[in-house]
Amino acid sequence: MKVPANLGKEEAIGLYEQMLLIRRFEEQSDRLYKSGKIKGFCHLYIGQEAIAVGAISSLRPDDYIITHYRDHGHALARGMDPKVVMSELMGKVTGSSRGLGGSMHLFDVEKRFMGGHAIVGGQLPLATGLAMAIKHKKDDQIVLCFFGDGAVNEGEFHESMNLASMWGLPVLFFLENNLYGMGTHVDFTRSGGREIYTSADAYGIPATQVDGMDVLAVQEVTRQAIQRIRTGEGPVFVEAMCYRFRGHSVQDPMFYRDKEEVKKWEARDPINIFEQMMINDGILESEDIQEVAKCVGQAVSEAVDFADGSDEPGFEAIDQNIYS
Amino acid sequence: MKVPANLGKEEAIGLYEQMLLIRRFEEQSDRLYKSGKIKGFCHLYIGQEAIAVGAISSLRPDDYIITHYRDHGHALARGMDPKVVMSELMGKVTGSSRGLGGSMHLFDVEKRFMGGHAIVGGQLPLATGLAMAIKHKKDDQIVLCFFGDGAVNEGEFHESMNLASMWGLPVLFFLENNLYGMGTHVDFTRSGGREIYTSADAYGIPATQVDGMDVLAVQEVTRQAIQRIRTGEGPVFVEAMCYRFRGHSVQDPMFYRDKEEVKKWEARDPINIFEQMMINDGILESEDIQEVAKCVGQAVSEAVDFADGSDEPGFEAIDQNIYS
Amino acid sequence: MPEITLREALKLGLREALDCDDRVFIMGEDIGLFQGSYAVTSGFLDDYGPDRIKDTPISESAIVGCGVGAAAAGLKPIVEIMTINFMLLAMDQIVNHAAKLRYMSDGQLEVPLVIRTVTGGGGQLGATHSQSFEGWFASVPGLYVAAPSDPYDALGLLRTAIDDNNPIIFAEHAKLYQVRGEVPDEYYSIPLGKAKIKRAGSDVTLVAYSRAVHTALEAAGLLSEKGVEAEVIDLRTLRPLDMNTVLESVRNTGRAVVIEEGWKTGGFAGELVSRIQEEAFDDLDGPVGRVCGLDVPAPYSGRLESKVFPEPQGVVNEIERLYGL
Amino acid sequence: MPEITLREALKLGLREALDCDDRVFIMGEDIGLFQGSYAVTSGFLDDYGPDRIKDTPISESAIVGCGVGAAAAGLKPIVEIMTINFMLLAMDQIVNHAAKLRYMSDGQLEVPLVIRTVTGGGGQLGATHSQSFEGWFASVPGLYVAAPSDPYDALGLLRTAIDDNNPIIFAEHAKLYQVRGEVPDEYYSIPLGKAKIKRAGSDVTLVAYSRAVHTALEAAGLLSEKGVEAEVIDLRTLRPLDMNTVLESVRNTGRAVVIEEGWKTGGFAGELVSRIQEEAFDDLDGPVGRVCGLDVPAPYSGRLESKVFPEPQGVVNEIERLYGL
Ligand SMILES: Cc1ncc(C[n+]2csc(CCOP(=O)(O)OP(=O)(O)O)c2C)c(N)n1
Ligand SMILES: Cc1ncc(C[n+]2csc(CCOP(=O)(O)OP(=O)(O)O)c2C)c(N)n1
Ligand SMILES: [Mg+2]
Ligand SMILES: [Mg+2]
Repeated sequence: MKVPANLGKEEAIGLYEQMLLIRRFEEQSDRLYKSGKIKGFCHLYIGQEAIAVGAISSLRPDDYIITHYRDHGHALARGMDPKVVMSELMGKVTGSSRGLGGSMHLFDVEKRFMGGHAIVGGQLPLATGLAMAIKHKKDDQIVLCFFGDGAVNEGEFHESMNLASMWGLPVLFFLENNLYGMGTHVDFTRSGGREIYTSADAYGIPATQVDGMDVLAVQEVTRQAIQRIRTGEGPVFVEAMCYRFRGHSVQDPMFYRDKEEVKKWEARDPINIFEQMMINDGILESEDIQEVAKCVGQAVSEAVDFADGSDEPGFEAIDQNIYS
Repeated sequence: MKVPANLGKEEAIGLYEQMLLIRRFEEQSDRLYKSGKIKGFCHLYIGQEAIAVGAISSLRPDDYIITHYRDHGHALARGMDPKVVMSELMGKVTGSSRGLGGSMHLFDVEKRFMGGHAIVGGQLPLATGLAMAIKHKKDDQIVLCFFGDGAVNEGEFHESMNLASMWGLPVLFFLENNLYGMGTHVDFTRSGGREIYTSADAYGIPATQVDGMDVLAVQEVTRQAIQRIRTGEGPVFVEAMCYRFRGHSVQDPMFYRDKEEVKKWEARDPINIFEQMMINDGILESEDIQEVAKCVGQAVSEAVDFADGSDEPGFEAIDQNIYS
Repeated sequence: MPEITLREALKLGLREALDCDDRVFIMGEDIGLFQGSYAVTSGFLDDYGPDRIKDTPISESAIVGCGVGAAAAGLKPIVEIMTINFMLLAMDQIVNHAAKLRYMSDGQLEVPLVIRTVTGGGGQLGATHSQSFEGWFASVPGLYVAAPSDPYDALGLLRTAIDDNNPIIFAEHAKLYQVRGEVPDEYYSIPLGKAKIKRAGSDVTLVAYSRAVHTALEAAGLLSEKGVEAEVIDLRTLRPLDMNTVLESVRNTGRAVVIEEGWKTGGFAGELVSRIQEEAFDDLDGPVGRVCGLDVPAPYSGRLESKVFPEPQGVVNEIERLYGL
Repeated sequence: MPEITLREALKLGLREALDCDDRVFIMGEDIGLFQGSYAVTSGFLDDYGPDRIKDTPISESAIVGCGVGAAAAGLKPIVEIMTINFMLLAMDQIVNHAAKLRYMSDGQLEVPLVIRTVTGGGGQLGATHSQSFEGWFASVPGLYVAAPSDPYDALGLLRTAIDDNNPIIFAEHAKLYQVRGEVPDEYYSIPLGKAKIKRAGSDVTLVAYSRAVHTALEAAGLLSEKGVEAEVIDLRTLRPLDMNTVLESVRNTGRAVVIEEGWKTGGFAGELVSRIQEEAFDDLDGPVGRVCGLDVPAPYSGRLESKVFPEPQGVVNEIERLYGL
């Protein structure tokens, strides 16, 4: 892990703050789920913060992002208002979709955050289509498409990679390999071995692997990928190795993995690592850390209060926006 | 092209006869379609005979075969009675499915010919399932699964390759790359380039390419593949390079390819090549060739007469065999 | 007014859209170099080039999904799925994505996507290639479904479908491309959800769409010879569904038969029957009838296949059976 | 008779099949190490090992297709698709392959395949995860569809489904796994296509399946307080469909309401309404009613979601509206 020479304090604080915001937000989501204020399925992003933050911080505001149901982290990293996200999680009228979408279906189209999609693999063709539109309009945005190691085994992964490459589309296929799809380890699901990024060969897509616990490494790899994509050379594939610290969803009793494995990865907590590194390198001081923690704590509790105090949607919402 | 030292006359005649039978049968099918006796879609195998014959002649009788809608060649190479096949093409009660299936849906389950499947890519999961059954029963048959270059782009290709490899199943994935899926050249459909067999890498499946116009080469490659599969080492992938001499189906006006290309490939006619080689090597004499031609001609005209003279199915067939 | 075929009407509508709106492009298997498997897009690749007329690999799910994504980003994609049978491979993108993005984003996204496809049987293509799934799509909130029966409607509905900002399944019957009819030179369009009375009559109402409209009209001819005057209603779109026109007619005739090519059990005809009896029960002289496809996979044999799909005489018989006419 | 939950009944049936027949194996996403996403197969991997309890990658189409292939080669696969929503990705293998192989091969092949899946909404899982597609499957010749509402039926039908040589969709409602009921220790099974009268009554017939049966029973309770005695019929299987039991009841009561959780428009309820009015028109006091899911994608909000699925009071209201009872 190396700190780039030009990393300024402000930027470091930004990255740290975003990661911590996600962490605290998710811890709160966990509690709120358990107390019955968040319902349905709720998939926490704890442990993977460095990826959303590293990758999304490399985008322009007019680039697109699309992801799966484990989307809170991506949404917050994109700058969605925690109040609005939390309200959606609680099914309130102040939520990003007025409570119609829920945790798995977050959208902020103004920020080009194109959702939260709950069908595994379903966002991959959509990403390809967004990229088609960019190319059609001769624009130079890119599409950042997140997905998991489980999604790689859906046929849509194959079809989308092929189309995107065939047509030279501006997509960054970003795999968050947290080793598990629900309870099934990648060793039981991918015949080609753990190095999933090698799949991209079959489509002539350049691919690379990165340590997903290192926000700066993720950022660097993403920047390079984007640079290539923006010049019109077609898609790039990045695999970030990471780990889901919690269960698949809040309800998951985690029969399928042992505590040792979890501990081993927790020792590589992306937030701790970054914090240590910044302090060791003298970029941040412990007051900075405390200051960020305070801000983040406040933002999260404001979000919770806001959501908690908001109304549920009125019945008129039930059949609005089915059609235009 | 090399003739193996141990190729006997009888075997050579067998291969030649099967290829010629397919050729003459298909020429007849073409005429019968144009005269309105065969209906629906009719996909001729002309030009690809060396593949069905080379590959299927390497099987044991208890091995399974499954293929797509361009299935007449495979059916005949498996030893299905031309009378029964032709009757099915003409929708007669004497057909393999009593006229219910038609040209695209040939079955002879006694011969372990598991169909004729008209949905592109649909046979790939089925093949994987057949192989699962073999493994479950601890048997040592294999499944020979044919498909085209077009099918490679369906998600089911990806899913099936992955599953078969993951579970070490006894399938030979046999790609007949005739360069076109309907009117679309493989250069416009596969991002990874023309060497489709390299796709297999992503699944850890050993793969090889073979000249699909050379029946002996196909046979040899298939034998090697089968040997490996039968010992329980999991699937193998073979890509046979070939060319469809006729249109996609009988109705195809072929706007999309030029005569030069067709001519170039016709010069490599698998039947002519084999004939020349056998004569040059002194394995067959021209009387043998004439004798085979006579037999084949007779078999085809008997098939046509038989089918022509057969009845259409009675109305009772219409809802039998929907359920057991 | 010039007489043209339904195929020509579609070509007109597609060319018009390509000519007038840069956001429109067409994508599908073999629509370009091959000239379209039902020749609807023949000549298009030459005229519009590969950026507007996109031949795709055989990847139905990705094709539809790309269309959804491109639509969500502001384009107006027209996706061709070669036949409705192959839409089974794209079901998830259609039902879980195209139909739901607007709702789940509370209107932040819209999906102005047209999916053209070929429905129906009758070509001896066998069980996997002769199906009619438009009724399934018509049951999905968030989708529209059009199924025109003649050139005038085909063009008028296609224009509306392309203009509209919702995903729509545009189902063209394989056996209707050569149907001829008058189409005005002046611009017109047909709103979604407006049925058309194709023939007036006061004895019995026949409700149909797509090819079954022709069956209904032929049946009406046969009935007329018996002195029974049938009113024939072409729904034109299954969703939105114009029950008003249907109910008005049934209130007048007191009798109704729904004709649909797909399987009877669980077909969309059941919806129509249910609505009619729910809303016009007291006006009915007897039960509402259904003349539908047999509940069998389509056989290849021509002899058998001819028994599978609704026939005019079958409609006549059903009316006699139900109403003694 | 011991009281057990519906989940336990399924576990019993599955274990029995695994114990008695080597050809049986179970395959699906997260059925093994994860212990099953609805815990139906919990403990199975330990007891039967990975050759009988196969965790799969997330590849719905291949999973179902593998099941079809293995069945065609003589095994008895039980495939679990985590929820019916994800079956949209396997539609082609189900409809074009599982359902058609027997017919297209004229009986040379058979597909003794059970596809277990979880249907329905009510868990605030949002639009993509709360659907009910069993009606679509019930419209496909070549498929059977079972949808039990209580532990007794779940076990009895599962036994028959596994024994049977046809492909069957076995739809378990997400909200019924904890339903308790008596299940005898002695072996029994329930034939497909036999509805059950869950409550006798002579004023109105309520027809339902799966979770809607409980809605119907609750409605019957409310009605009874008003002096109206409802007969509640649980279809148990949608295909084969036992219309005899339904018609017999309707002929007696003269009134019928069909209750179904899925979308009203184009739902399977339409089939039932059509059949009832086709075959018992003269016995009807008024139109046959439908109380179904709203025609909307399911909203996440609990407040809104509670309005989407049929409620007992809605049934009571509909009966009052239609029949003045
Ligand atoms: C098509 C489909 N199949 C199954 C599911 C159920 N499911 C939800 S998430 C998930 C695991 C996905 O794993 P992965 O892609 O690795 O993402 P992660 O949860 O690890 O972030 C599964 C099987 C689904 N939502 N959609
Ligand atoms: C799912 C699906 N999509 C499209 C079709 C229409 N179709 C039939 S054959 C074919 C081309 C297949 O090409 P390939 O796999 O290369 O086989 P070939 O015809 O060359 O033998 C297409 C597109 C189909 N039958 N099924
Ligand atoms: Mg994962
Ligand atoms: Mg080909």
